Amino acid sequence: MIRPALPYLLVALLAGLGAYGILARRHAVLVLIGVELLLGAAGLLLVTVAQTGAGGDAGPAVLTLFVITIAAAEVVVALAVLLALYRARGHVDLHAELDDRPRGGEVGDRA
Amino acid sequence: MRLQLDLVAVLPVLAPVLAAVLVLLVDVAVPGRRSPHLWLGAAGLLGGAAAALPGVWQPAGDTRQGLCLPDGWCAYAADDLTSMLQLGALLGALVVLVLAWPEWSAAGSGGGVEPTGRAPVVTALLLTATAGVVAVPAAGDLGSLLVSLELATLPTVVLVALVRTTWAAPRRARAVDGAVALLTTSLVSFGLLALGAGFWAAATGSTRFAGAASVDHPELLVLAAVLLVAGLAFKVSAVPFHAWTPITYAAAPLPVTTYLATVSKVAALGGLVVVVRALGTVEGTTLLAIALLAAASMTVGNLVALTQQDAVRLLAWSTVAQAGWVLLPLATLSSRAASAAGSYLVVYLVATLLAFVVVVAVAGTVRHGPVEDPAGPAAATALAAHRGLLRARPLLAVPLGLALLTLAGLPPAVAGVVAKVVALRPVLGDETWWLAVVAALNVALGIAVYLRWLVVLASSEGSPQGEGPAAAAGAGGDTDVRTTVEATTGPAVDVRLWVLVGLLTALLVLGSIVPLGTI
Amino acid sequence: MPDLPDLDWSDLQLPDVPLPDLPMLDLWGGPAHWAILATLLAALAGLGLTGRSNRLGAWVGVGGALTAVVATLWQLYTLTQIRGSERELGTIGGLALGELEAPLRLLVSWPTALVAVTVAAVALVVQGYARWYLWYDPRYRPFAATVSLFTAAMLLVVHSDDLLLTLVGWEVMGWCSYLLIGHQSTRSAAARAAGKALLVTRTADIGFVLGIVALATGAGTTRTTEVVAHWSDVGASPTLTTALCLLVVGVAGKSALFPFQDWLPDAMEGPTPASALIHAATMVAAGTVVLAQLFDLLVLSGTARTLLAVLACVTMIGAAVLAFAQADLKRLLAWSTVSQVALMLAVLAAATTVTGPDAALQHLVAHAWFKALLFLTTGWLGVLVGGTAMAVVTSGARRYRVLRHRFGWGLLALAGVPPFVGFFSKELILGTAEAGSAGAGGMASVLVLASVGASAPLTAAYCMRAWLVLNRPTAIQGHAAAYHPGPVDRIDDFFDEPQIVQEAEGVERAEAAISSSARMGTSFLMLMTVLGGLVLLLPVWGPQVHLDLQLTLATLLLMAVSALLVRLAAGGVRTRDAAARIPAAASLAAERGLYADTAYRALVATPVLALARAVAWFDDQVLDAWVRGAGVGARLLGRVGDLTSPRRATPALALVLAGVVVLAGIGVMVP
Amino acid sequence: MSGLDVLFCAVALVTAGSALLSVTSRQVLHAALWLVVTLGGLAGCYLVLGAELVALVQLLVYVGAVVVLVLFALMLTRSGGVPVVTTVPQRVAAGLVGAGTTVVLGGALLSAFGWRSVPVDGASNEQVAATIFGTDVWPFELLSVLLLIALVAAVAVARAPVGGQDDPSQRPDTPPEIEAVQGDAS
Amino acid sequence: MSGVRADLLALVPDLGAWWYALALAPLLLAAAMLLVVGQWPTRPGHRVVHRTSLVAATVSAIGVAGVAVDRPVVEMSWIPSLGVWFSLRPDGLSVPLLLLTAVVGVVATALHLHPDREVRTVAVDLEDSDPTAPIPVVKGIDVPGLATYHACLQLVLLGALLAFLAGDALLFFVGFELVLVPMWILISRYGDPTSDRDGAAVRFLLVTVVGSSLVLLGILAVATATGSTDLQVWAAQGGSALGRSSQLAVAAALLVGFALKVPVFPLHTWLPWVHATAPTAGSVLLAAVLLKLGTYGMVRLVVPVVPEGFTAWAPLLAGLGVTGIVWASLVCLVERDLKRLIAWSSIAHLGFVVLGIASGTQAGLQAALFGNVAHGLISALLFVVVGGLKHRWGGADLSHGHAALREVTPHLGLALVVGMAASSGLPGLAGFWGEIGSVLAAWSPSPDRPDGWFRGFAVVAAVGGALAVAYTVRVLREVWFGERLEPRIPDAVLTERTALRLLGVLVLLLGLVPTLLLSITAPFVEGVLVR
Repeated sequence: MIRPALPYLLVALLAGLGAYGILARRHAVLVLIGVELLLGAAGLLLVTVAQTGAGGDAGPAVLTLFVITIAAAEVVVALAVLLALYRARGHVDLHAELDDRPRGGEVGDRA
Repeated sequence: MRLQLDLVAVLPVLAPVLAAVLVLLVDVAVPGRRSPHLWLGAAGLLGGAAAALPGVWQPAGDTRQGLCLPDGWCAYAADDLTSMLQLGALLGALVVLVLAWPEWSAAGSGGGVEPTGRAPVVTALLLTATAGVVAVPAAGDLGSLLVSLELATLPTVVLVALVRTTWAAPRRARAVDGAVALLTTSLVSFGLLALGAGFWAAATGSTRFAGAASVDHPELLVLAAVLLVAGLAFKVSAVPFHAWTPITYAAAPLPVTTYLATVSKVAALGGLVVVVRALGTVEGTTLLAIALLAAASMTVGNLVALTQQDAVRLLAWSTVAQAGWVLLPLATLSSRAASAAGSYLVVYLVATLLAFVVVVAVAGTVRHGPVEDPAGPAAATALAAHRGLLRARPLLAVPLGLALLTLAGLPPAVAGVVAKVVALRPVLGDETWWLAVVAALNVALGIAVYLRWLVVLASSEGSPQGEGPAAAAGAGGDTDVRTTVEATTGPAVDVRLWVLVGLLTALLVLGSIVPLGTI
Repeated sequence: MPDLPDLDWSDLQLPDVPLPDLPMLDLWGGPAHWAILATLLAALAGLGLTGRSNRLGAWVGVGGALTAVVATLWQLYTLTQIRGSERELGTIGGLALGELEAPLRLLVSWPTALVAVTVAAVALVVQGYARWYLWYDPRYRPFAATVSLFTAAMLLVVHSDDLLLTLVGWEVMGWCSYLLIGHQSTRSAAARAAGKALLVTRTADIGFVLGIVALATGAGTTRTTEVVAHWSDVGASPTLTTALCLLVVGVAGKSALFPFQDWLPDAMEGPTPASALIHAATMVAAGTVVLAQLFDLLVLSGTARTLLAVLACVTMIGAAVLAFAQADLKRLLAWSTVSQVALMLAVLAAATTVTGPDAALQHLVAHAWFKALLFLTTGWLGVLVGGTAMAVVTSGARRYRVLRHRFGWGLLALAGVPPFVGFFSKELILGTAEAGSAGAGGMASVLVLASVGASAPLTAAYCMRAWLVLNRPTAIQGHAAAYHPGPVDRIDDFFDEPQIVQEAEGVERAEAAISSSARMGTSFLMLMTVLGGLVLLLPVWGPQVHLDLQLTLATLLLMAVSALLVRLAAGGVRTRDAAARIPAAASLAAERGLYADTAYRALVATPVLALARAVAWFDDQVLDAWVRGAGVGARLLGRVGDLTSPRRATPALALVLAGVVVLAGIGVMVP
Repeated sequence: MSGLDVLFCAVALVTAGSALLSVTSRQVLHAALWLVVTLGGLAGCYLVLGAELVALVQLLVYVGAVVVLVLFALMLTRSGGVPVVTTVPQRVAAGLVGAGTTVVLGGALLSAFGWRSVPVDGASNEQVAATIFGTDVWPFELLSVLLLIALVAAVAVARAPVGGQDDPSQRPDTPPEIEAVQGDAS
Repeated sequence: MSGVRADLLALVPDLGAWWYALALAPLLLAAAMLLVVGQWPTRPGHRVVHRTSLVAATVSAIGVAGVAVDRPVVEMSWIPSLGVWFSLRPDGLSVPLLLLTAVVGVVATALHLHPDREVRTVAVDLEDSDPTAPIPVVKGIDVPGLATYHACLQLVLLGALLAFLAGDALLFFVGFELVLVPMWILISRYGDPTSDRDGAAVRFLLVTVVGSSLVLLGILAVATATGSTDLQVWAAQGGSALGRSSQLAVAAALLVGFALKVPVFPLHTWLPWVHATAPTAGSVLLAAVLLKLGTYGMVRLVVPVVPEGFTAWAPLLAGLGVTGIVWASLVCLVERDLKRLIAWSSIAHLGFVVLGIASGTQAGLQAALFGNVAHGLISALLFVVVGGLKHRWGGADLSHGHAALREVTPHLGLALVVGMAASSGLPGLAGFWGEIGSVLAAWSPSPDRPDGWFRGFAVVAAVGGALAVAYTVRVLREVWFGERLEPRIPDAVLTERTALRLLGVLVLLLGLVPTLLLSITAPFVEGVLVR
């Protein structure tokens, strides 16, 4: 017997921390860590459901595995892109401007 | 439990995947070639399209199923709407491939092979992404949905970053920036999607979409739906998940932008349709979230598009606005709404493809001018580059005008009008008046957006409208005129582009004379 | 006072004359159709078909009027053959207006038929006269066409048995008067007078329109007889009173009653034939016709009657006084018209169901003859002496003998001297008013009686004054050179184009310069000022009026006294103009219509224009500003959106996450 | 509270604490290491919940592969050339969003499931295996494609000349690009 | 009479649905041809273009006449998935408007397009003007883009005909919107360059589109409730498929949408500017045809379809209508630009139409429909005159010195007088019956309307009628009267004269024999309001 409320609380907490991590960090890899926390929360949620509420259906558990694997694939591509970013810009700062559109300028013609 | 494989049904997905694998294998076997990969890719996409085609005409309610369990559930099920979306995605991808053909088959700097062996990689990426897109709307469970969605997203990130080595270095660096913008958003969105999947499972106890007729925790289901929608909405560029759109669109190579603006949306909408259909079977749930997203998207998208001075950015924001229209019918969570959204998306797809093809063609003519453009890369796609296009190249301007009118929903582009009708109908059936009024006002706002472009197209050259879009390119005011003048005598547009323009225009004209309505 | 025998009007009436049995022609439509259509088609043809030929235009115009005269005369005859002496006719068929019946029918009865004859005859005379008067006018053809249209409109009003048709004729007359008064459009005074006439009458017509609307909708039909029947059944009601008061206001506008009186003297800017037409038989008298048609309702509403009586009496007296002080013969006649028309309307207010409204129509007919005569003669004189100012026309009747009788008879008729036609009609009016005040007429009748009594000597006074001036012996003309008649163009043939110009030398030649048809027309009118009395005595009129001979004598006495006083006052004035005794300031004020024009400007025109400016400003600066603001605002918002849309990854992610939290929150909170 | 509850609380505390540290640590490397602890803790949670297979995969894939990758990336990017700490307002905002997430998700979950105890009755490993390779073979195969293409893509991007500071043309010794215009169809 | 009429009608060949081909195909073909021709390297001369266009419009007008007589019905499934039919079903409501469109179409295509002229910025100085100076040319000449211009005219006509013919709500909507783009081109490319034509064109398009999208909302709401887009079905159901609140909402959306198009106060501010800017033919079409789409829509899509909702809004609508009458008439008293002034007067007249519709009685509806057509003819006439004057004067500003029209251009002058007289409701001309009918109807509205309010409206409308005379007097005094003969301007050329005669005769005919029109619309009105 277990109280599912506990893992659910942890899910909420991890998700919140993940969100905080994503928003509070400048370093791209650290933002990635936030995302991992978010995914961890999702995994925990799925596992909890699989173990306490799915009535023996293996679906949620398998979904956890899929999420973990997808996350791995994502991380691979993400890190490759971040490396490229680092090579291109010399930093992995997510506070750097990504867009080069002009600021201000002409307002379009009348509406 | 025995799984009933039915590979013919799954062929629309398998064909591009197989082509992708073949491309990689051919690259291993015969390195250094460029064109064969593209031909293979085209074949794979065509094969997929051919496989999806029969599904379009199946009677309503029937599905082409694959990978079914004895209890009737299928991991892959494509009804007519799904097939239509798949067909659209595959053909759209084909258009993108043709659009990218010269670039992807071109030699690298110094005339040799691109150091990355770019042609096979980008082709494979395009094919797998398309396979993912095609798989999404047919997904029968959360797992398939998540995986195929990621399959549709990850390669596009890389496609944005993988640009030609002959490009100027700053421009290539910008492409990486664009990729980062897309990447971060997609990562976070996937996190949300995963959370949503978890909530879905928590609410229904199952990871399958079918059979959720009764739920123990409807509020969890709503939460799950919100999270799933949020995770999907970034792909369709709905506000507030849209921020990557203008950045990435402007940074990516034009064909990739085209892909993101068209084919990618099919995945997003496919996912939404799957979710909405699953929700629709549950009694008494409404999804205010989608309504809010739709309203915000079209309003913000149109307002901001109103001030853009660059064709690609304008199209980016118009994509945002159109995302609102795609989402609009889904707010009612009915299966009719799903087909309405699908139908709208198909029209949007054709019109946007056509617009991008013309933008590419115009940019090509500007690019070949002998003047090196100090105004930067924006000049080729600036609205100012389209000044006087109606006189200079009516055969490009008229299709573009038709595409824009379709997006705006104004006759003579009846296809666009009917699409708007289709999108609005469910909302009014539901009597969600506030949403309907917002949508109605956005019709006007949208027309204002596309009208700006049309005005530029129709304006006579050298007309004294100095304060208009002519100043778009900032410092390059003089250059604009020069490049535009070049355009009139500039190089001929590639035959492939003409074919694309012709075909897409024919589609729109046909759709205007005999509108499809809902699928 | 000696005891005089009691006399009823019916005692005076002519005996029934057996008429020969003429064959009834089976023509398409009725004579009323022919009269109206002929003039209408003459108007359209005159505008559209005559090309550049004045002669053709004249043919068309005169032909139309002639047809109308013949048709109306024929109509008189047919009426004798019809039992009940009424004839109904359809027109273009009923209007399909759903709940509201609008049969658009015509109705002819004896009084209206007689009025119609008068109208048509005056119109014919005016057409003939205008051909001469506007011989050299490049715009003779439009003028003739307009006169035709005017006639058609008046005939329509006279014959109308439908409030809508009445309104049609009513409004068309207003417009025609605009065109006629503004005929000499290069003169700004004419343009102004034309506009003023149209505006003042049309403003009053708001009341007319609303009155008609109220009556028609209440009855569910626009057919006048049915409207009358319906409201008579209903009896006096606030709606009826309102409607009638509104109608009275409208009539007051067209008939130049106070406070709308000022447009009419200004209308003298029009050519004299136009003045004759407007003043004699048509527009200003139309109100009389309409109110006579609705008389059965008018008697039901004391308020409306009182209103009409007050307006008419004020106008009657005031206009007569003003007429006396005018320094221009035409304006004198104009004011006299105002006064006389008020007289017609006053009798309508004074009449009761016993007496009926016929006295008003009889005076209308009488007035038509002598006023047309006076105007046309004045115009003739004006041509001869080069103006109609009192100072210019002095001795006119002496110098041009041919005019002497015309003026004399006309003025006598106007003053109401027996045996001229004016005498009969005035007596009828007095009788009606007296019957009213003695009977069920109430206050209105008393008021009218008093006013009519007062106006009679006033009328006599200005007639005397005019006559004295016109008839001043040439011997005492101090400086004849000033009045020496200029060269007068001579017209030989009515059927000629204006090409022969011969200078007339001497008075006789000058007199001969008038065309024979114009001269014949005025002669005919002159004749009618006498014979018209016989028309009034026809047995077809229905007033049951008791004639008070004492009153008649008293009135005549008063008139004589006032004429004598005028003669005395004129003595010693070089021009024999009694009005010269009036203080200059008062005289000036009278000439300017007691500054009514200034009052119109200050009270109506200026505020309306100010309001218009305010509205235009508001429209541009407030209403349109919202629309403009929407455009600017959208672009501004877009600009803001563009500037605030994230350029960096973190804000983009923040949007995503915050968006999800908000959406999820909404999703959880709102079921 | 049952024993499992207590055990879970303990593991959960470790997980939550390390997660907190991994998002607040000022040292990039420390943060990565705290992530290892968090992910390990999660694996512990899975174990407590009775999902051994998932726990193992978590350990293998995450702690084994992902974190190593992350560490490599950190080393390659040398602390990233950026300050770790963001401005206070941003952190406050981030905290608000995080707290909001926690409240919304936690509130929804708790209100739905309450505080009651339920038996742990997860699927057996055989069932999971059967599902992966039987029922869910479709997503599984798609996943394989995803992994394949992710690898190819990662290699391609990692090797691509991305321009910017990395570009040889930016160095002074190489001639500038001739065809310096933006890319699209030619 | 009726026998003659029957004999005449028997002469009309029974072409059935082919009448539609005759009515619509020439426009489509001509438009396509002219659009293509405009791009050829060797363009045909302006005469060819002009005559092609005129012939197409004339043939189409004949076709429309045939449609009006035969009234064939065409029904083809168009968008099966939405249940939309391509159904053309003329009835008593649409036939007059179809004929109006055909006539105005011929007039509009007949008029010459003139190139942009130099702006006469300063008032003409009499001292300098030379009486022997050459009179500016007003004959047709080759203007760049003439083919496109005529193509746009054809498309506008096509869209309007389609909208009036449509028996299906969505088809109506498509026709309703089809006119926008060509009209936009007409204004922005061929409009008055001194008046910010791009801005005016955009304003026109956007305002109309806001309106039409609201209309679309209403259409779709009704369509989903009734499950059909067939207008006959809608009218037959009479709103029974919608609840009261839905009816209110639908009626509001539709009414606001159409009110923007009509336009009804206070949504009218776009009209004067657009009219002042549009080329003459554009103004003619705009006033005579496009604005009619708004009133037609009200009668077709609101009155019978959501009667309850319409009843609820009717007092407000009527109030706005009469406010518009007085408002616009007041502005006309001080407006300096003649073309704008005519545009303002349009607003006033359409106020009467709206009042008639809102009264909810047969009389009101009949009057409104009559006023609608009458205004079409009158405004077309006036815009032909004023457009010609604007071209001749080099601007339509009243405060500049102009030669008195009565002296120098009698034809134009007469047309102006007739037009202004008709516009101010002179009986015998077309404008009268609609206005008086509206006032009559407003005085005794249908029993479910607050009759106190409506009586007030009737009074205001009557005052507005008097104001109309006031501004008419003002215009005629400033333009028609007077003694100035300089600067000389040429009188109407043949095309203008023909157009003016045609319109003038029709105005007169309708004024003299209103039953011609009323008898056509009566069956429809009875069908709508007697239930």
